[in-house]
Amino acid sequence: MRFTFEIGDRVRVVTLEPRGDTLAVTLDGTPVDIEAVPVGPGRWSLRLPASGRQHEVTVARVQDGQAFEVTVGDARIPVRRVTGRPGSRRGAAIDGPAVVRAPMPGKVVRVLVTAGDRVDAKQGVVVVEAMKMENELRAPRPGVVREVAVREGASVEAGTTLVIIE
Amino acid sequence: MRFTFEIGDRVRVVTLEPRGDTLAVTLDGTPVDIEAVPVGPGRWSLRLPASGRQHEVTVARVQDGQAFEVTVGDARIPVRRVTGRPGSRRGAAIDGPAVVRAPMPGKVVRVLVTAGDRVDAKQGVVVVEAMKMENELRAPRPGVVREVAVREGASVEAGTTLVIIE
Amino acid sequence: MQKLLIANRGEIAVRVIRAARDAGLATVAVYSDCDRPARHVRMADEAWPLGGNQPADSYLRIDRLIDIARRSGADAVHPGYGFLAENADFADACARAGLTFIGPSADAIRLMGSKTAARRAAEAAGVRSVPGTIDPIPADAPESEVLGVARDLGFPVMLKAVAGGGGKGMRLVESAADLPAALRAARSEALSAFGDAAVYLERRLVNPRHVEVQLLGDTHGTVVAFVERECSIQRRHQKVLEESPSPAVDARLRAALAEAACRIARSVGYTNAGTIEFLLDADGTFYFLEMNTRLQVEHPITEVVTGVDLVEWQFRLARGERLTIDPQAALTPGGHAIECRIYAEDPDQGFLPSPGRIHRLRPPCGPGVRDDGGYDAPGEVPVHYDSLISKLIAWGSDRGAAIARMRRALQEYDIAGVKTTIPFFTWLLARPEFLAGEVDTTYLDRVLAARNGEPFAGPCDGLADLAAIAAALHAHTQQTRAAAPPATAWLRAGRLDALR
Amino acid sequence: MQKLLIANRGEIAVRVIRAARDAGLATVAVYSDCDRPARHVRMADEAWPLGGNQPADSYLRIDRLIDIARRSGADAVHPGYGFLAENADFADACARAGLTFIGPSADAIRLMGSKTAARRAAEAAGVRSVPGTIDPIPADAPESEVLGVARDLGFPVMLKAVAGGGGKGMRLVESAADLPAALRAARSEALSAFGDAAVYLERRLVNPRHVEVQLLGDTHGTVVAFVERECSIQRRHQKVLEESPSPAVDARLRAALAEAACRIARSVGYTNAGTIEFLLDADGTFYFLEMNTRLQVEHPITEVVTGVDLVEWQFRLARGERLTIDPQAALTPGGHAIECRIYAEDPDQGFLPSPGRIHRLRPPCGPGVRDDGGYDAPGEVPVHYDSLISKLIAWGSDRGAAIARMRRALQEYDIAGVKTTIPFFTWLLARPEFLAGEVDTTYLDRVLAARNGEPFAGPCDGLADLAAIAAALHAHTQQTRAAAPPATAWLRAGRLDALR
Repeated sequence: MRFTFEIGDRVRVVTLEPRGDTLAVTLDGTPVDIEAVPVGPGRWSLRLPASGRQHEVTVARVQDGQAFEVTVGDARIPVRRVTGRPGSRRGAAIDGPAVVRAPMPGKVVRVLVTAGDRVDAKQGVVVVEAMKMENELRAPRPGVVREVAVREGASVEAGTTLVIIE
Repeated sequence: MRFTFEIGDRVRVVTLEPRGDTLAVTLDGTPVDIEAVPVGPGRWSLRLPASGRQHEVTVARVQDGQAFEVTVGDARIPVRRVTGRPGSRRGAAIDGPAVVRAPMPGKVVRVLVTAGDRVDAKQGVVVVEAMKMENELRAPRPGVVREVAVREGASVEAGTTLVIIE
Repeated sequence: MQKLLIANRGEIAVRVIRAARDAGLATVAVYSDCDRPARHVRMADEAWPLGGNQPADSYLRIDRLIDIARRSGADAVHPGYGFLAENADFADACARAGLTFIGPSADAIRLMGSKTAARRAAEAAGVRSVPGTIDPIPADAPESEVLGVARDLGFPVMLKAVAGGGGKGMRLVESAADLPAALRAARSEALSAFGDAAVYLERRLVNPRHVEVQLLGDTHGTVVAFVERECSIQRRHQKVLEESPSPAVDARLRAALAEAACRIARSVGYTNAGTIEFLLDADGTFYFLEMNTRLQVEHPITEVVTGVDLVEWQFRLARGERLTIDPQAALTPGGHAIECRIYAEDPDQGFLPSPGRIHRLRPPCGPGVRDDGGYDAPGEVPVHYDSLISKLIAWGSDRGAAIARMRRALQEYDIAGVKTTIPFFTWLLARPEFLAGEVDTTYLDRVLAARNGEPFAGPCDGLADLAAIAAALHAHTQQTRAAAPPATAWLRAGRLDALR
Repeated sequence: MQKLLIANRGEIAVRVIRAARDAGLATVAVYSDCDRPARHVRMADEAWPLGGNQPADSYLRIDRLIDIARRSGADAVHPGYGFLAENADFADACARAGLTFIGPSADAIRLMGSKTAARRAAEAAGVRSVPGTIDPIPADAPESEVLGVARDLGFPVMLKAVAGGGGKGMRLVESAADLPAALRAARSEALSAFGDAAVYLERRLVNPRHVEVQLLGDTHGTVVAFVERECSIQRRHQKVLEESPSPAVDARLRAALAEAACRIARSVGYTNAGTIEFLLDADGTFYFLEMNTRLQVEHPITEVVTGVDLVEWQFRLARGERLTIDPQAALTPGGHAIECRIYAEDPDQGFLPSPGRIHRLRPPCGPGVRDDGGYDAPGEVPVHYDSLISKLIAWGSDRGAAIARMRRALQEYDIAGVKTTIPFFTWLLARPEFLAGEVDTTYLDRVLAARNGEPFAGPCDGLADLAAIAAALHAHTQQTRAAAPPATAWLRAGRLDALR
């Protein structure tokens, strides 16, 4: 089985193939000597037999489908699964539109962009007041604002689409 | 739905009947005003609205089928489900043979009973050495020893039948 | 005192229930609708519904709390912190209902609750306040008048709510041009938060530290002060990490702070637990800032360095017992303690609250570590309240040992389902300025601004390789499971066995 | 010292890994086959397989441990307790391999490991031993000779293994008639446990207490003794609950015990951590019993009442640092501490070991509570080793406060999947003799015998009603779920909603 992931700005390809009672692992085409022991739901103890290095890792799906948060020791690593047709753009991420959603019920205090604006990753796009605090929501990646779906003053529910970036 | 349980030496009958979004509960025929909120797998917060009393309870099945261990606060309460045909011996426990099994791998050091012996509840029947200690296994209830299934000196696996009491 | 109603939720309710149990008191929890399955409810002997979810509909409902106390037969009430803890009307209502209010008198709450009255009380007791306005500036005072006062003090000035607390209605005003907008904002915030738009002005000290003194007072006139707490690590005027003792305070200054704090408390006949907050200038001059007439969030670090259980003493003092704590021992730090406030917030999204379901929670344990938490797993951090999950306290024989322990404990902390401030603390505890103890109340906002949103715990390259493999294993397990419903994730994963 | 190999498993491996992390040392765990997913393995920076499961095939394999140390680049080894902790050959092997052994010298282990040699050393240092044989009784000494020695001492006598420890090869002999059988049993047990059938005899004191003194010694000749630990609560010669200080020891006796312990340790040039065990007679006379040349299970109670991290000091002393602990402070108890050993055992089945899968584990937290555990959930208590899950330590300003905290902590402890000794401790902590501190080493066996298997936490009638309802809800949820596979128990239960 073949898995392609985007981590930071790099793409990594992992294959897992059953071999007897175990799985053969490759990373970017190179066989990896690694021991993975499941120790709970979404939790593994990974060990590199050559060095003895041991890492407890947890994997949690953070959105429907393609995004995971992986913790390795105390590092948190966002991982995005890429499911492009093999052979088309091999290993490259398929960048669909990025949706900025309200993370909790609240009120839109300020909208900082308008449709057509070019935004950088981490640039603030909307300020929502919730839990008695103003929270600036940021663009998850660079792009162009396709749509601003709310007005200032609007009450929003958790999950409401605020801004769409392409 | 009707449930019959043996707790200590008493039998209790609980019924649960859907009524709108909630369940109507009776205990031994009397309606019970109780609020049960699930707070985890096998875990409930029970509250008696009349008195405000609150008890966190956990329920775990301890053997296949009919035995549960229920904790209420720090009390541990063994509960045995009775599944007799309704109408036959209403509310009474159906006492099948009781099997004393090896709780872990070990060696049978002494057999304290022979077939045909009458035993009391809690009477020692077999001593198994395991985890570097001698452990006396006791009869779960009074009865007559139908069969002693092991000899002294035998190595046993966890779950091996040692003695059957009728 | 036999049965205690805890008029609060979350970790402080859990903390007070533990203390009540240690003291042999029966416990009555109260809860809003969404808190029915909450940890504090499940720990208590009794639990009674307040209804509602918003604080105003639930934990702030004095009428319902008094009614529940009556129905449950409770004879004492602990308010925790926040909610009604500094509400004199609640203390009065308890007294009228014959309930022992675990805290100071309603009069003391009322007096010190007015920040300007408190400043006058401090001055009267011979303790410097931060230079500023003596009287409240009423809601209808014209801007020009306020501007004149600010000019007299000298810019920059701090604009604060008279009825304030917790950074609400507070504004830093750099220059005269900024004053009108800041005044409007502060008045409006103060009005909505406290029902009182009156404000006052203080001179802005240059990079002061926040140092505070915990007090206990009995009803026989004795007041004891404890080793100071350093709370300069603040984000937008909110404390996020506290430690005791302060790296900036020596035994002489400690004695002077304690003496000043006791003088103020005695002058107003203060009883039970309270805290006097000071600003400490770079030259060692300290100024009275305000008094908190309740248990503070950060009280455990004082407990850990002095061995005194402050909540137990709150019970005893409320019963009229005499303070028997040796004042010299209370001022002698036994080692060093640090507290990190573990919030359900995403530090990589500007500390955006991250309420929701906690799937997994394993607090750190072992030597020198204390976790005062309000949740277990599965559990739900509601959107309606402060998102504090737990306070993690580390103790060591000295500051370095306490920091090392805290790093170890943070590494051990396992929370899944919500984002937390743990990665932020891991970063902070490695900052050279923090390690040197050279911080002030502006430090954190400055360094956070300079980081400009850079993630706190991003991928190192080697770890990213492992993350990719782990994600693949997870996806593989999930996909395989999909074809065979009855197996749980765990069993299925167990069958996958070791890879080599 | 940069990288530490921990030659142990379970809670003590976790404890040492925490201390190593606090001290900035890299950690190397080792594991038997069944321990691959164990907590100590997952906490360490590196993990290396020993193979096997039985101790003799795994944690007792000196050759493999030394090989792993070499391959991993570890430069120090901590043996924990049990396994190889008191094995002089292991200490020698570490030294030969250039590894720092965190413990006393191999010579000290060897000397004090012979119980008769240790008794001679104590006598030479001017400390009374329990009256008994000076020299070992060889394996081939005829019964008649042993009987003569026993008659000279006076029955009842204790028969013990010279190479012994932990109650193995130990027999109480009430009369001459019982001696032959007891001698055969003790010799055979001693031979199989220690490879040495030599035994010795001690007079049986009348209901003595077990009191012990923790020591630290540096390589510069300084030895410091700590506040004593009371360990009289024993089941079949195994400690199950310890406390510090002892309710039977005053400051004068404390000083005398410390002085005696230090004298013995100095006379044999003892270094690093060790413990001298005494029996304390009803009249206040104390007798040297034996020395444990390692960290003890119950070391945390000493840490909690003195603020000294014993494992950290083990590292420092092994590095050759000088002891800088104030001897007077070490002998001054700061409050009171109790430890309960939480075993996977079923107290209602004669403390039958209850290994297996831990489904749920939430240790207690909050003020005055420390949990030193070796497991998390899901986790597996293997059949091959001691079944200690965790050590729960409660601290209070006095003994009553510590007991109250311990009861609260036991109530909060949530372990599902295996039976534990928690219900037993809840019972014990309410016994009037325990509350009065009036116990001796025979106390627990006597009261357990008198109970005759009565369950420790049985149903009260009101709770049984609740249990029946809860069991019905559970069965209902399970049955409903069976018809709808994809829902988890939790979600399904959530849909059941509140009952009224």
